[in-house]
Amino acid sequence: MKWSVVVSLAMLFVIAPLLPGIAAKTRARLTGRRGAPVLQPYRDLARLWRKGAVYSRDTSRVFRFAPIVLVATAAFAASLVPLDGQRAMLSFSGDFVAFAYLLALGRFLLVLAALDTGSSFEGMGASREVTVAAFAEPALFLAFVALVLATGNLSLGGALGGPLSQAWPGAVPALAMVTVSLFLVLLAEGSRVPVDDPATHLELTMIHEVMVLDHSGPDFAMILYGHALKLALFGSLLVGTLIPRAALTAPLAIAVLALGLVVVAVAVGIVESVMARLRLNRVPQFLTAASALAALGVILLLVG
Amino acid sequence: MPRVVELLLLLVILTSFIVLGTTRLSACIRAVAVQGLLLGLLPLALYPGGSLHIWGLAGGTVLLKGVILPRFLRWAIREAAVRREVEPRVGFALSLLVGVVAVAAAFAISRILPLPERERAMLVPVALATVIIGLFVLTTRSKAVLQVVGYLILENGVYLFGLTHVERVPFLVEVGVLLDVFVAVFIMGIVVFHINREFDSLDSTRLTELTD
Amino acid sequence: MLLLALIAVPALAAVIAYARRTPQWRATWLIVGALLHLALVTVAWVVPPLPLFKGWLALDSLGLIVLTTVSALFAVVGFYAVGYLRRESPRGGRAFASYLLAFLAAASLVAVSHHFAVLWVGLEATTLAVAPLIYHRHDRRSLEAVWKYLVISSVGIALALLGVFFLATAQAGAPSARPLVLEDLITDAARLQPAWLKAAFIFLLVGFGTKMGLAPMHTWKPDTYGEAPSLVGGLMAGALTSCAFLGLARITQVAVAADIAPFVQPLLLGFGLLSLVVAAAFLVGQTDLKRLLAYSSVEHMGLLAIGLGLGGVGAYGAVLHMINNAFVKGLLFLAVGNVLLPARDGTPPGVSGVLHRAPVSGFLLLIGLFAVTGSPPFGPFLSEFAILSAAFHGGHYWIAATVLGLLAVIFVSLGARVLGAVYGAAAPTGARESAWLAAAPVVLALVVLGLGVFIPRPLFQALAAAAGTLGGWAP
Amino acid sequence: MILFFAGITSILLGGLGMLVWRRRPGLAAWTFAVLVGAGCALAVVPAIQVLAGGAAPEMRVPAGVPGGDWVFGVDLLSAFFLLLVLLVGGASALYGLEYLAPEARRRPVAATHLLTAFEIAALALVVTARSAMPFLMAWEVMAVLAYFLVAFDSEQADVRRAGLIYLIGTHTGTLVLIALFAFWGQFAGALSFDALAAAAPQLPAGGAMIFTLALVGFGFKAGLVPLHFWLPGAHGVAPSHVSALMSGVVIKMGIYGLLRTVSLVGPPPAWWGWLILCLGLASGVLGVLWALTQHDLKRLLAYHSVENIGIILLGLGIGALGARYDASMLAVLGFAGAALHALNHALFKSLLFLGAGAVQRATGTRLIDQLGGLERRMPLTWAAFLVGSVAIVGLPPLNGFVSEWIVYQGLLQSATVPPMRAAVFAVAGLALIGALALACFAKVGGAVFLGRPRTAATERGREVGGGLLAPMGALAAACVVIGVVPVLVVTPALRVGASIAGIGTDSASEAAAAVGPALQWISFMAFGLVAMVGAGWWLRRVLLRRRPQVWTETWGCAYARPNPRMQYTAASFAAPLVVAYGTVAGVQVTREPGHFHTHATDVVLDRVVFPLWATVRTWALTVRPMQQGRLWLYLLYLLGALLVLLLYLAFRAGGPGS
Repeated sequence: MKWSVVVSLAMLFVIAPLLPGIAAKTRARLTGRRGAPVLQPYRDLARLWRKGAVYSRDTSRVFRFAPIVLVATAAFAASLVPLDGQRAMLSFSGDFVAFAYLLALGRFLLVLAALDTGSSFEGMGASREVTVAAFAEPALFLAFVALVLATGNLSLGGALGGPLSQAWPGAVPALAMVTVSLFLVLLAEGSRVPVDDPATHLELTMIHEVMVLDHSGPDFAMILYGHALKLALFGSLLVGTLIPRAALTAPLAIAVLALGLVVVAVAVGIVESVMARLRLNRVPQFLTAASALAALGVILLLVG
Repeated sequence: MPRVVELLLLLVILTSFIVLGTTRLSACIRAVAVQGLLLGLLPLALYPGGSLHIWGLAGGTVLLKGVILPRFLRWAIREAAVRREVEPRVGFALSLLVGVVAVAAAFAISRILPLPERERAMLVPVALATVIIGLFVLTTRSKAVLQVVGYLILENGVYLFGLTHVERVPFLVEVGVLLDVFVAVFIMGIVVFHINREFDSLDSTRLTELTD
Repeated sequence: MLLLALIAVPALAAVIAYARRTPQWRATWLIVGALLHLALVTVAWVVPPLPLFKGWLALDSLGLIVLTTVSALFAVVGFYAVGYLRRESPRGGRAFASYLLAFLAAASLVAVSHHFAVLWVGLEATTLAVAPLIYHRHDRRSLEAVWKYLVISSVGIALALLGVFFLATAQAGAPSARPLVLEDLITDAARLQPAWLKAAFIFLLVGFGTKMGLAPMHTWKPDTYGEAPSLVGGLMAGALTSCAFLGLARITQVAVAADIAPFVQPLLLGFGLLSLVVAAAFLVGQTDLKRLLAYSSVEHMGLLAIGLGLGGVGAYGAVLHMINNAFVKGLLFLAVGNVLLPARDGTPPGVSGVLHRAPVSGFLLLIGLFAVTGSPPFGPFLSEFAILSAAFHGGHYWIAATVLGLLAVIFVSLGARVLGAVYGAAAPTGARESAWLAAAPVVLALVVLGLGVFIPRPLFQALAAAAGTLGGWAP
Repeated sequence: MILFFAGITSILLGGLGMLVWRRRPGLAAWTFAVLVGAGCALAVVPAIQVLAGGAAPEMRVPAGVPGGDWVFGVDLLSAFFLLLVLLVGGASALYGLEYLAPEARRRPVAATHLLTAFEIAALALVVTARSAMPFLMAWEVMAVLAYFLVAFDSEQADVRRAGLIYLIGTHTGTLVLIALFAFWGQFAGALSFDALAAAAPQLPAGGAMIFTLALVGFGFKAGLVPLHFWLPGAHGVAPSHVSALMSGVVIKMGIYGLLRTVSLVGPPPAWWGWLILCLGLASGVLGVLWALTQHDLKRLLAYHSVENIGIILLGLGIGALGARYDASMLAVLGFAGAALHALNHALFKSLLFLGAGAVQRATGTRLIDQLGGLERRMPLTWAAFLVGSVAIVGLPPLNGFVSEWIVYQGLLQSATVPPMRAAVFAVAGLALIGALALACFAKVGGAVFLGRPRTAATERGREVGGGLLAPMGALAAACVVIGVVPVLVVTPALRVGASIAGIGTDSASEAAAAVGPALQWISFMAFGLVAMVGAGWWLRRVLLRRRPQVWTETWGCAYARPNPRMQYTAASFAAPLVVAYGTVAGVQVTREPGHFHTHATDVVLDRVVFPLWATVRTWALTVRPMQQGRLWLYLLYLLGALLVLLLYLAFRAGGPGS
């Protein structure tokens, strides 16, 4: 296994928490506030990591397993993405499915954990989480289909690694649409505005935040980290689709990825500052739009 | 002697008409009795100097259709303390009209049919007419006894047709047929008797308990 | 000689049974007569009997099949009757056994007669023999039932007689032939006058159809079966209809021989389908169990007619279905009888919980339900399969589709009612089911199941031969 | 074959033992357990041999009825389904022993066990029968016995109703199957499958008729939308081990039938493949949506059977299209995916039903919103149920993922075959199905096992006995093993797929070579995942060892005293999705202040089947006046008939034959 794969993976693990920080900072700046320092997430993680834990009497093992599973699945999903631009650590035909379903496993456990507390708020959050996911999933898969059609390759590593660069010239509009829909999916999966608002303070309007209300200490740290990692993953998918880096040398590719991720984070921050959060019953339409875009891309690729 | 035959056949039709036209039960039964006698005579007229077969047939017919069955029917209605009118579902005049039409139709039909022997040509239409009249009586008369009468007329019609080739249908069968008719009417009579007892009426329209 | 014995034995037994004073003896003679008859039939399978009276009486494979069916069913019903007579002694019960035996004699006459007039006589005799049995309860309902039965079937049979005479007339073209004898009719079928033959067929169809209970001549059936004691109902639905079917099959044989099949086929198919439709319509939401069975019988008569009409494998299917129908109907009527015995008068609409009250009968009802609706592995499945294959083979897809649709509707109706009766809350009643009464339907159930998984070789050959004479063949 | 029949005999004997020793339940139970277990073990041997590459045994029995010899045999397809039948059947039967024990006082339990044993035998015969007659017989016996098993609680009206609806559904299907073979038989000399297959080329329109009839007939059994209307009721009210048997095995016979038809006739017409694909999507999406609206745990599981049948059909459709367009790889993948998912679904669905049964035993209710907090009270059941849930949602590292992954493979690869590229859109559908299933089982797991008990009865719930846990454990183990070492079953499944597509095993090995590395990676991933989670758990223990751990109330957002009734109900949990997709699924949602309600009745049943029957009924009742008891009318009918015939005579007198 080439060193670059390991390094790129490590890089992702390291900078993952940075992205929420950047997003928040951008948002604060654009709304005329100074905002928390970019490295704030690292501090939070460190603090939480050192804390003890508070558990509800109603909770069970599921509640304590969930954070671990979340991180583990995110990490494995990361190993399927060709971060150095050429190859992924794990790559097999149809690993798209594995990618999506690993993240789903993490979500499943997290939702169960939320229901485990028996708190109506967390139940509500869990319910919204699965709803959002149910609408985001088709969009994601359609994007994958588009990549398969564009590259004729059935694995993330293969598709994003090699042939995509050749595919772009032929299919600019299609792939552009796919990129956009991937971005929308990223906003949803990363529980960002306009789907969710990490900065809100009213439980009734939260989705992800309210779902993890009861977690504390290291557990909560893992959840935060896992969530950031998820964001980074979708970010790297986005970057990988937009900027095929197979041609570049490994270090350059990794650097481009890091830069791209930062850009994505900034973009997220900009969206958050210019858009308002959607009413919950509008979220499905938003994500259906994402699916529609991806589907359009697929159609274009089919006929073209 | 075709003349006699035709005369007898005309009489048969007339008796049927009587059944159609009369208002009194007893008259109907008498008419059927007469019809039975006529049927008994017909073989002799058809096959002059007939064999034992013919005589036996004639005798049996006269005995059963002319004597026993009418007697029996009278017995069956004797206890009935109800009015003896016919009360048809179709008026007498119309019934008679139907009778006439039936005869006409019968003749028309037998025109089409390839008939066996010409000299008995009239036998077939009369038979058909009788059959039709019998069915008509069966369906339009509400009194149980009259339905038996109708059945008898129907049977007579069939029997008339049977006469077209007595020599083809052997004696034994004729006897079997006669016996069956006899038993059938016999049982019907018993049932009529019971109907009288159960319902104090001969009116079979009361028998409408069994429905879906 | 054997042929004569087949008729004489039950007749004699009837007389003796009537002469006997005690019910025990009458029951005994009923059994004796039935078993002797069955024995004679068995002999007839081994040594084919010679024709009698210049071929008026003869036993071909078709007749033999009908005869066997009737005889076997009668034997079982006879045993049941013994238990029945112990349970309740019908008024005029003295003659009960005799009437039954007389019916057997008449049915045998039908089965062995190759002369249409004789066949007619026998058929009429069967009609008359069962009439008193229907009326045994001597109340208004049974009175009405027997009255309608008598009038309708007598009219029908009278028309059949006319048909017989027409047939004789049609034969005028062949003076050398023995009049109305089946063999001769078939051998010089070519010289029959088609017009008269067709007329004869029509009248015989109506006449025998009335006795079979083909719609729209079926109207007496629900009333009669509903009121008659269930064993009589079983005998009528099983044996009497088989005799009537034999009559129809006979004239069909002539028609096939005279190749007027194109004329005959639509009639049979039409009546068959109409019967199916009517049966389905009246089965929907039917609550009275016996009337239910009556309409189911109409349905199966329709299937028989369709089988005959389709020809080919259908003929085989029809004959086989005749056998199956006889035993299944027997089974169902006896089972229902056991269920209803406690409730003397007709069917209380809300029969339910049989399975708790009378487990055996309940179980038998279930078997009967699945058998009568043509589910594998019961006998009727095989015959209905054959009929269906014939429909497909003849390219009558729409007929096949209609039949299947109607069968589905019929299954829903039957299933809803019978299962409703079998399951559910048990109506409190102390009636225990006696071994006598339970044994008979069990035997029938075994027969039905047996015929579903195994058709003995001789029977199959007989079926094939019978189908052959009906212009068909065996699969 | 000897082994097979020996096994079947032993199973039947086990059933009969129940009857023989009904006075001595203990002994009866032992004989039942031993004989049935041994029987399943024996009969499964030939299946495994064949799947391992052994020769396919066959046996001819001279038939007692027309239609040619009765042939029984175990080829790859049979073997695969035989495996499924015997594994799940055995587990359910054994589970039944203890499950029904409490009922013994009130009901003829022995009879039920007897029927269960016979049902298993019938199922085994269905998949091994090689000619139409024994097939149809075994088929109907299977269906009818299943009815009796469903009607176990026949005192309750709803059970009787559900049973009747099931019976109607299945019998209608059987009628269609009878038509199928009656039609097919016209082109073949005999009714043995070989003869039928040989006659396939003569079939008109490429066997369009056959495929249509098969789709309807077998579709009723498989419970694909819209022929599923009988399924939720029947599987809901049956005793749980029966539900497991039915949902796990019996409905798979429909799939078996479809696969068998394809393998006999050969590549089906393209429209059929597309139709199957669409039906698969419809069944999958609608099934899971309807499941979301359910309040009854077992009805919910039943609707998930509809969903999974949909997933199976997706595979089947891809296989059919692949076979039609000579894309051997796709054909193999599709059929293999279908077969494999059938097996997996059998495992985890029966596992889930058995778990539901345990819950019902422990708490006496199936209503989701009355349960809760059972994780503490019945941890082992919960563990098993969780395994089942993760599997059915199709998540790694369990078996559900493997088969869904293969189906995905097929769908994605259809992009490489021009005529069937449109099939790739099904990927989105399958993704949606997966996400919705996740939501649904989050709801179930959360509402039933997690949080706090919602009723006193649930509060009292205790873990069930070993007799119930052991079968669940076995099934769960099977799910895990397949998920972690998929190659065990995928390779045989691929060979099965090749045999269905009627192409040599070389293409199977080709496909195996194609998916081989992926399978290794999947195993690796599974192990890695387990290892990582384990490591994480250990790390967490280390971290928290000497740190304060506070145990307190759930944080109610500053609300002091939360109580169980305040928990989010399952209905509310599903609400957003139900509302969003309600129109698609035809589900009515009613909101009153403080009360939220979703209708859990079946849409097809209410909007199609019942109205249809009502129409038939009204038509039927319109002719009732015919039978008014008026004799003269009856005679008029007779005369009318005669008259009509005479007219016919008059017209046809000049016709043919005169």
